[in-house]
This record gives sequence, C-alpha cells and structure tokens, in this order.
Amino acid sequence: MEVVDIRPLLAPAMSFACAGMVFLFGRKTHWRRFWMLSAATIKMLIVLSMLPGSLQGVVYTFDLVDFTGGIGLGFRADALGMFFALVSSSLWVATTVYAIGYMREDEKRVRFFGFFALCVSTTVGIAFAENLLTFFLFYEMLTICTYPLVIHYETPEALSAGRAYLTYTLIGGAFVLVGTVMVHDATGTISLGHPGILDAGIGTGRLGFIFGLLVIGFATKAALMPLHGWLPRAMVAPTPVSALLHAVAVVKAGAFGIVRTVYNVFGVDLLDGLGFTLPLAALAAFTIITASVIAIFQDDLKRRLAYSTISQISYIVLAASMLTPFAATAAIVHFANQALAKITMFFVAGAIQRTTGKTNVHELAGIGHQMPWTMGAFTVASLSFIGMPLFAGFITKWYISLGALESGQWWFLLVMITSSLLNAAYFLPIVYLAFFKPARGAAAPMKEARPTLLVPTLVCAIWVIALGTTSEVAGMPFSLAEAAVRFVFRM
Amino acid sequence: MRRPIAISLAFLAAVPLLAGVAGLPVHGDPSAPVHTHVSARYIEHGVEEAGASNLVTGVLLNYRGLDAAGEVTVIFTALIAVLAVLTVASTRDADASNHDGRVRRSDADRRHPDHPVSPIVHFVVRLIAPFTALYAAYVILHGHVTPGGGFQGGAILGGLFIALTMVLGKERTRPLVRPVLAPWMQGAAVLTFAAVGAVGALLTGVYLGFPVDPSLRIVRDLMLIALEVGIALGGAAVLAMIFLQMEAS
Amino acid sequence: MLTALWHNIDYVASVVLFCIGLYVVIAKNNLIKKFLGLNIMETAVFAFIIALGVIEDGQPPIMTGDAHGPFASPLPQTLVLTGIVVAVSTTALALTLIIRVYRRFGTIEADELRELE
Amino acid sequence: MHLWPHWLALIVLTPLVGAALTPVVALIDRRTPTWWALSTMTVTSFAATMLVLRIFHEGPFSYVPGGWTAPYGIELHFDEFSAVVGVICLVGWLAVLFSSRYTDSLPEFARGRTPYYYTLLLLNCGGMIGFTVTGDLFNLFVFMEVLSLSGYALVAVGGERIAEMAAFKYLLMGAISSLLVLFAIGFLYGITGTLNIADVTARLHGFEGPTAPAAVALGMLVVGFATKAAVFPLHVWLPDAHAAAPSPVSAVLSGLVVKVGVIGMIRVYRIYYGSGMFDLTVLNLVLIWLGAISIVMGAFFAVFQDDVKLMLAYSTISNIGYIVMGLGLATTYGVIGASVHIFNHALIKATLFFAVGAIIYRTGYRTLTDLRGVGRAMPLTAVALSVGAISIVGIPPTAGFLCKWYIALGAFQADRPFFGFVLIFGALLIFIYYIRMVNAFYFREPVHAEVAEAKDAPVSMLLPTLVLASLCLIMGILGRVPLTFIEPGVARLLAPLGG
Amino acid sequence: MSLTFDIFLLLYLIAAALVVARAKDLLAASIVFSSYGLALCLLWQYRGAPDVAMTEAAVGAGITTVLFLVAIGRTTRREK
Repeated sequence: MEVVDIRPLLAPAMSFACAGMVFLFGRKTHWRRFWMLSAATIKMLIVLSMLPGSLQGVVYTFDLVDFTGGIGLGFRADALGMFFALVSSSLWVATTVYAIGYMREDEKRVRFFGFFALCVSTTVGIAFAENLLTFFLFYEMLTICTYPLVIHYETPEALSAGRAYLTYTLIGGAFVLVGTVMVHDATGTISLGHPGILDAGIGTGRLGFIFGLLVIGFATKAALMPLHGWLPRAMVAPTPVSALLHAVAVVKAGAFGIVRTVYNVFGVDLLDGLGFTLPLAALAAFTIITASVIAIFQDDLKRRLAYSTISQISYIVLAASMLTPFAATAAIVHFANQALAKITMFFVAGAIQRTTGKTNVHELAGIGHQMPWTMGAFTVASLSFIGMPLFAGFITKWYISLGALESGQWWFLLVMITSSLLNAAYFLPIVYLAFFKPARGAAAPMKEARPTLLVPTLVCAIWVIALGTTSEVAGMPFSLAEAAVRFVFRM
Repeated sequence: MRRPIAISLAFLAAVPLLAGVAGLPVHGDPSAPVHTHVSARYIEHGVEEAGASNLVTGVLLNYRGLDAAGEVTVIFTALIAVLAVLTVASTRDADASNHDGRVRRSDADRRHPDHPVSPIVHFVVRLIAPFTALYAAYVILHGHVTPGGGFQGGAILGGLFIALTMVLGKERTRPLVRPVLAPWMQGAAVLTFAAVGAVGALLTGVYLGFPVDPSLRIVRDLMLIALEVGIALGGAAVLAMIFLQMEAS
Repeated sequence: MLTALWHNIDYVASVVLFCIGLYVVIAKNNLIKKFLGLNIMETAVFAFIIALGVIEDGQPPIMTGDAHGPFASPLPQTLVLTGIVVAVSTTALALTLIIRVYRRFGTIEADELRELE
Repeated sequence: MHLWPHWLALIVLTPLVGAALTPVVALIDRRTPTWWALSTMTVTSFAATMLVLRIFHEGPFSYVPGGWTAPYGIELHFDEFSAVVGVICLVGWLAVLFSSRYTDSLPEFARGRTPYYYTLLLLNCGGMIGFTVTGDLFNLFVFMEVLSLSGYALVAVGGERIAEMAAFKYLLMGAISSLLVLFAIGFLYGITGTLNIADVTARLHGFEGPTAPAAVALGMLVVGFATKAAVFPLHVWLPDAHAAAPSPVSAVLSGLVVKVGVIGMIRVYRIYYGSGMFDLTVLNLVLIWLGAISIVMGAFFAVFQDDVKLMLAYSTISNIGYIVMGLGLATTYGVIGASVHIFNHALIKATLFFAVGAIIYRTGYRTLTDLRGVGRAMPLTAVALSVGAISIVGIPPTAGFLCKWYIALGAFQADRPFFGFVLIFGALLIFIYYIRMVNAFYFREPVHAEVAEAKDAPVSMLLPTLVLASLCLIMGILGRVPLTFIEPGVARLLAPLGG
Repeated sequence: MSLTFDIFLLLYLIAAALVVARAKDLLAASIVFSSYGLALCLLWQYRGAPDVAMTEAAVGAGITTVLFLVAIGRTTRREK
C-alpha cells in the first residue's frame, strides 16, 4: 500500500535545516548544541513514526519534483529504506552526543557540525531515494559533505587523504551516473520502487555493462577490494567522523547502493538467470578474508578498525549477491549489526585517545583496568563481530550460512568460518591486552572517559546485545528486514 | 616550421575549393540559377518595383533594405570600436567633451607633427577638392540612375576629408567635426534607416516598406534619396573619424 | 575537370588569391602583414561572388532607356558592396588593435608577442 | 497601428538604434549612457517576450521588411531556436546593469570609454538578435559581422594587459571564419540563385547537377561556425579573449556570443537535412568526436587553471563541446539537450562570470590562491557562484542537469555509449575544479587583507548575479518547459532524417 | 572583353598578391596592395559591376590603404 506522505522528505530536510542553522548561527556553543540535539531527536522521531506503518507494509512516498518523463526527485520510504534510515538516524543521536564531547576544544566546530548534519541528511536521503537519480544526487552530496570532515585537521596528510577520497568516490559516482543513464535509456524509468525494473529483453551484454557500472560505482564507496584505497587513509579524520564514515554513512551508502542495484534495479529473478552475482560474491569473499588478514598486522587501532570495516561491509555485498531470502535478510540486518558494533568500537577508540592519548594497540596493555566500562563495550562489540550467539553479529552469520545452504554454495560457509577466526585473531588480542596484561610501568588509576563519550558508547553496546537477542520480537528492526525481503522476493 | 604548415594548409584549402568551383555553373552562363531565379525578377520588374534604374541601388536599398541597414550598422560598429579601443589613458585632460571622437591635441600629436606636404600636392588637393565634393554629391544623388550611391559617395567624401586633413593639417579640418554634431553624424546612417523605415511602416504597414502606388512615387523617391544621403553622410563621417582617431592615437 | 576550371577562370583566380591570402595569414609573423593577407582573402571572396553574377556579353544592371540585356545579376553586386564595407570595418578595427599592441609591447611580431605575454 | 506583427522588426532595430543614439545621449551626462542602454534593453526584452509568447501560440512565423516576400526580399523568421533572443535580452539587460558600477573600477573607463562601451554592448546584443531571427543567409552574415566586430572591441575595451592581443587573435580567427561563411554563402548562391534559407533548402532538394559546390559550402560553413563557437581545435582564441574582457562582457561573450556559432550550425543543418542532399553521418561523427575532445580538453585545462576567469573560459569550451556533440548525435534527445543547453549554459555562465566579476571588483584579485576565504567575506556572491558552479557541473535540480542528461541519453539512443561516458567524465573533471574553488573560497584562510575585509557586491552587481543564480535553479526545476518548447523545432529539424 | 585582357588582369592580381606576400617592407606591400585593389576595380568594371568597382576604388584601394599607412606610421615599417 502506498501513501503519499511528506515525512520521507521531512526526515532529510530536518538535518538539512539543522545544518543551515549551524552554519548561520553556530558560533554560540549552546545554540549549536541545541540545534544539533533537537534536530537529531526530531529526525529520529520522524523516522520512528513511520515504523509502525512500515511494519504493516505501508510505503510512504513523496514526489518532490518531476523534471520530465520520470526523471525527477522523489522520496519513498519502503521497508529497506526505512531500515537504513532508522539505523542512521538513531545513530546520529548517539554520534551527536559523542561528537559534542569529543570536539569540545576544536576550533572549527561550526564547519564540523554543519557538515556533520549535512552528511546525515544525505544518508537519510539515500535511504529514502525513490529513484536512481535522487539516489545519485544524495550519494554525491554525501561525498562532498564528508570531504571537509575528512580534511578537518588540514594537515598535509589529511589533505592528501581527502584528495584520495574525492578521487575514488567521484569517479565511482560518475560510473553510477552513466549506469543510471543507461538504465533510463533501456527501460524509460529509473524508479527504485519495484523489485527489479530491468528485464532480460535488453540483452545480456548491456545488462552486464549496466551491472558492472553500478556495482563498480557503488563499490568504490563500499570499499570493496581493490577499490578500498581511500578508506584506511581517511582515518586521519576526527574519530566521530571515522565512526560516521564507517558505521553510518559513507561506506554503508555504497553497500546500500549495491543492495538497491541487486534487489530493486535488476531484481532477484533476473540476476538469478544472469549469474553476474557470482563474481561479485567471489570478490566480496576475497575482500572479507584479505582485509581481515591485513587488519591483524595493523598496530594503529583506528587503522585496524578500518580494515575490519572493509571486511565487514563485504558481508553485506556477499549476502546480497547470494540472492536467497535468508541471505537477503542477513544483508539487510547487517546494516544495523555492523553499524552498532563498529560505532561502538570507534567510540571506544576515540574515548581512549581523548582520555589517555593512546592510539596504538600495543599501548593498550592494562587499559581495561583504567577504563573498564569503555573496554567492556569494546569486548561486546568484538564478540559480536566474531559471531558469538546472543550478539548481533551472530544473526548475520547465521542467516548468511542459511543462505549459503539454501543456494547450495557451501564454500560460503568456509568463508564465514575463516572470517570468524580472523576476526577473533585481530580483536581478541586487544581485549586480552586490555584486561589481562598488566600495564607497563605503574598502573594508572581508574579514569573513565567523560560522560558525553561514555554514555553513547554504552548505549550502542547495549543495542548490540539487544539486536542479538530480540530477533523474534515483533516490532524490532529484524521484522522490518523481513518485510523488505518479502517485497524483494515478491512473497 | 610555420611556412610548410601554411603552404600545406593553403593547398589543402585549394583542392576542395577548386573542386567546388569546377562544379558551379559555367562562368557567364545565362541559364545559371543565379540569373534565372531571384535576379530574373529584379531585372524584369526591378525598375518599377524598386524605383531605381540602377538595380544595384534598388536591390540594396529596397529589396534587401535590411542588409543595407546592417551594413551601415557594421561600419558604425567599427567606428565605435575604434573609438573605444583608442580612447586611452594618455589624454589626461579628459572630460565630458571627449565622448565625441573629436580630435584632441594629445602627446601623440606632438610626437608626430603633420608631415610636410609638397606644394604641388598641396595645390592639387586644394584645387580638386571642390570638384571632388561636387562629384561625390552627384554620385550620391544620382546613384539610383547611374553607378554609385550613398556609400560610394560617402567614401569619396570621407576620402576627400582625409586628403584635406593630410594636406592642411588637423587644425583646419577640425571645425568640420563639431562636438555636438559628431555623435549625430556617427549614427546618421543607422538613424536614417530607422526613420525612413518607420515612415515606410506608417505608409505601407511593413518596416522599410516603400509605397508602390504611382501616386506616392514622389514619396518613394524622396525616401530613397533620404536613405542615400543618410548613408553618405554617415559613411563619410565614420570613415573620416576612424582616420582621425587612428591618426591621433 | 580542367576544361571546367578553364571556363571558370575567374573562379579559379579567386581561389588562388584566397589561398595566397590564407598562406600570408598563417605564415607571416607580422600582424600588419597578416592583415594584408586577410584583405587579399576578402577581395578574393568578393571577386568570386562578383564572378557568380557575370553573364555572357552582359551589361551592368542599370536600366537606363537605351540599355538592353542581358544584364549582369545585381544581387551579387549588392552583396559585395556590403562585403567591402564589412571588410574596411574589420581592417580599421584590426589596425587599431595593432597600434595598441605596439604601444604596449613595442613589437607586432606574433612570436615575440607570444613570449611577452 | 498594432505593434503585434511588428515586434520581429522592432527587436532587431531597437538595440541598433539605441546604440546609434548612445553617443548622442552621452553628451548630456556621464551616467546617461547606462540608463539609456538599460531602457533600450528593456524595450528589447519586452519585444522578446512578445515574440516568445507569440511562438507559444502560433508556432514559427515570419516578417518581411519592405514587404518583398522571400526569396526576393529578406525574411525574418522566428522559430523555436530563435527563442534564444529571450536569454540574449535577459543576459544583455543584466550585463548593462552589472556594468553600471563595474566599469568604474576600470582605469580606462574614467577617460571616456563608457559611452562607447554601452554602444558596443547594445550593438553586440542587436547583432546576436538579428543573427538568430533572420531567415536569409547573407543577412545572417551581416549581423554576424555586427556582433563579431563589437565582440572584438569589447574584449579590448577593458584595458587588461593582454586584452588587445587577445582581441586581435579573436579578430583574426573571427574574420577568417566570417570569410569562410561568406565564401560558402557564395557557393550556395551560385548553385541555387537565392539566399533565403528556406528557399535554398527547397531548391537543393532533389538538386540535379554537380553537388561539389554544396559540399564545399557545407564544409566551410561548419568550419566557420565551429570557429565562432570555439570547438576544438578552433578554440585557441577563446580562453585569452574571454579571460581578458571585463567580466560583464565575458558573461555576454561566453554565455551568448559563442552560441551564435552553434545557432549558425543549426541553420546549416536545417538546410542540409532539409535538402537531403548528403548523408551527414560522417560529418556528424566528426562533430561528435570534436565535441568529445572539446569536453575533455576544456575541462582538463580548466582544472589546472589558477585564474578563475581563465578557468571559466575553458569551461565554456567544454560546454560548447556538449552542445556540438548533442547536435552531432542527430537523435531527438541529443539535439533537444543541445538546444536547451544553449539557453541554460548562457544563464549559468553569466551567473558565474557576474559572480566572479563582483569578486574581482571588490577584491582586485582573480586567482584561487589570492581569493582564499572570499566566500566568508562575500557570502551572497559566493552563494550565487556556488549555485552557478553546481549548475555547470550538472547536478540536479539545477539548470545544467537536464540538458546533459538528455545529451547523454541521446548518445545511448544513437548507440554510442562511449560518448555518454565522455560527457559524464567531462562533468566530473569540471566538478573537481569547483571543489577546488569551494575549498579555496570557504575553507582556506585569506592571504590578502583586501579579501578578508571585502564587503558583498553592490546591489547593481548583486542583483543580476542573484537573479541569474535563482534562474539556474528555477530552470532546473522547471526543466521540462524548455524541453517541450524546443521539441517541435527539433522534430522539424530532424524530420527529413526519418523517424 | 578580350580573353587576353582578362588573363592579364588576373595574372596581375595574383602577382600583386604574391608581392604583398613576399615584401619585407610593409609600406611597399601596402602600396602594392593598393594597386591590387585598382586592378580588381578595373576587372569589375569590365565584368559589368561598376558600382562595386567604384566602391572598391574608393574604399578598397583608397581608404583601406590610407588606414594601413597610418598604422604603419604608428608602428613599424619593417617586417622582421
């Protein structure tokens, strides 16, 4: 059931307006905080208010402008988009609180928070994009808005990272645009509101071309290997930005694009017959393993997390390319699972850095005694990534495995197991170091991070557990994912 | 380096051009489209339709009046362009009266005094000047019957002015270019076309229309002569001022 | 083909002139010389257009009482009249610019100017 | 007397007569030329509005000055492509307004160039208007000369160091291209005996006899107009000329004057498609390639410019590449996109040059390095600049988007996907430049005190800039309107091709 | 109109154009160009275009040449 409703537009507009307010009146700290927090909350409430309807299969649509013949800007909150929007808008609240604490002493806060809000605006725009053009538009805006955040410190290193980031993602964007034009040329529409708009009559060669364009375009942002080069370098950004890039916005936007391509542009049935997804799955599997291996050898905590992200995002791509309902569930749910766990980790990394100034893994010996709550949250997130039952990550791995069995491609199981082992290999040493290795020199007294940093971390950690335990509870995000899957597979 | 490129380019241009001209109707062929299509009507009905025995004048001013209007605009543009480019910072005594294109005594003037002219040239120019002016007037006013017309006459007048300036010096010809009158003279041709065109619009209902009714023949002839005179004055003024401005730079 | 060219000797001459002009414009370094070349090109085109209107044993298109045909076509002549005016306008502006360039840079050789720029 | 049928004549005459009177009114007071030019352009704009309204109601129509029906007289013909007069008047009007304060900053203008400047501006607009509405080949040439001559002079008038040199380069290439056009007109006249475009088309239809002259004419017309339009490799005159001109002039030259070449090409196509004499596939292919090279090369050079105006000039080459490519594609989408881009690019480029002009006026600097931090000092101007920037990149919902979308679609429609790529990557390159610009303007610390302390532009500059910037947005959102408007014109142009 | 005269005129035009092209002295080139204009004028007179011939004589050969002379006087006489 489709309902015309302004809320899908309102949600991104909210943070957009917030950004405007911050840019215009953001010099005063308390006003800026007021705008940021209230906008974040209102936006989450807007998205939440659509949740009940969405769970019952209502799709909210709003056409902003139609240029000509189906080319226009439109918004559409279907289950898939709602899921993504829900994740990003709720995490925005957490990140905002965290960022206020983290950036307290920074000079360029106005610019930072302004673009921060814009990023979230565009992310929700991506989630609610009704057609490929709108999608592309927000996708590019996201690129632009994150650039000032990446180069925030304006060190030569940051500037060069920013340049790399722009180069990768802009070229990726161009691929997406070409693909979009080709889709429009082939079908006369670019809507994302159907379970597949292309059909086999277009010809395999052209379809393959379009698939390649769109997937390559989105994969640059999703940091699928070998297009991941920008991501580790972008770690020079402030930690809340890294959290945003990795968990909520940028990388996820790429992954979301691939999911949209697979489910809404091509459609499961068409792709099943074409077999384009097999190389994609192989690439994703390769990325999962390789990135994990690289992560083991990183000493800088944030870099290790970055490679972990590359690996984790590929779960979504892998699951999406399996084309089975179970795997699709996993792909969608992993948006939330990965986001929460990863954001927790980044929050922890930032909290450690702000509190103790440490950024490398080997310095972390004994820090668990110094910051028990923080490191507790880190442990929770690690266990989730490893795939321990009762934690969010387990759900993903479980459903991917089910999907692998369903499609009869047993080697995905191997990938899952290997990656779990590798995850353990790069996360558990940190936990071990933190809690069981005595600190070098005199043990520091217990000194937790300031509350604005700690509270969001803990909230996210709790959610990691909540997601892992409540998959059968009605009204939780999981059921939304199932609704999305029903639409995609026309069930 | 440059020369071989130029030569090859010139040849490269020559080949298709020669092929093109070889395909044209034979030179002077009376059955060529040039003579049978549009021109045929001009030659057949031109005299009574356009009101000029000299068909060139008739076509220029009547059938294709807009071209002539464009033509005078072009030369007006050239004058304004020259004035705009050459009105330079070197004249510090600039004031409102400078807008008129009147020649000023500038530094450049002092550097380049008028060339001394041999007495014979001096004499000859002064001698033929009135006759040239008379001839120009004839060319202008008689242009619809004999070869010539507004622009030719204007060019002769302009040339005369230039010759006089060269011989007599700027001081003597300057009074001919009055500051208040100069802007009017520059635009004389364009304005004449506009005015005559408007009169035509009132009389016939189309811009630049000439009345064909026999009873209004005198009006038509007057309009044509007005155009000729306007073009001549404007053309002469423009050419003279271009020269003066360049000379003074 | 050659006969065709021979019969159209006016056309051929104008093409040759056009190409000489083109050569001068491209090959010569001096701006005034370039513009002399351009003037040659212009006159070549005018000659070409006039040649179009020529008619065998033709008279000027002036219909005085005793004139009898065939008459040359008046239309090309009017075109060239306009063309000549355009040409002199262009020349005037070009020479003005050349004078200004010389004032500023002290040279009107294209390659020296390129270095000075 | 009803003026309704006469607007077509009036729109040509008003600016020319206004120009002729400008030196006269200059005798009154130093400021009068501005007001005079402004009111002349107002009348012209009114005429343009009437004409566009009329074509909305009636479709194409003609006017024959002198009453001699074509082919015996000169015909003024107003078709969908002529509707570009609307944008000519708009940009011209705003350029006059913009100049009113801008010229004060030019030292040369203190010494009496002002009236000539406005005269030339009016002549330029009048020439363009005449060029777009005439239906006669030779008349086309005459008006082309009016606008070219005034254009050359306008480049030189600002007194920049290289201005005269740039103007001369422009003049030389412009004069050669004009000659080529005139030569070609001679050829066409020689084989058809007529100069009226419609009549030439009709007489070439089913033409018996040697086709070589028509082919040579086609070649010369295309080369001539391509030079005017600055298509690669005939673009060499453009960057210097457009960068050295005063900013309002750059807006007119870059936004409008180069388009004259394109409109000329459309007229040429009208003749040759209509007559069906030749299969133009090869020519079109050449044009597509040249367009593609222009796009990439223009964008590429633009990226590496530090001088903002120079970079805008290169971006013009790039955008002309889009238009030429769209024309060469010869598919409905491609040609519609190209035609609408003629309109939209004029708006966008004028916005950009106005904004940059205002910045130069206030700060006196024109390179990215010098202008660091100007975005914070001159917020409104910089916002307009940004809007223009995203428009020229082609980001929806701005004016640049739909045309490029259509041209890209046209490329796919013509089964040449490669050029779709070229187009989008060209846009991407330009995008990089604008990111550099935004970065410098907003996120870098000012290096000059003048920049940091600059105030926003004066109203006479801000108003045109903002009007155009908002039009960039409006034309983006209402992008469908020009597309549907131009469609019958394109359909008529392409009809002889079948399909 | 005899063919010989035609050919003579045309050859003269081409020769004059070549001299203009070759001459290092701009003043000489301009003067030759002027004579070139007069030859054209003559040609056109014989081609039945007296109006154009008159214009060419006055403008092409006359005023254009004067303008060239002025420009040469203001700049330089020698081509390098």
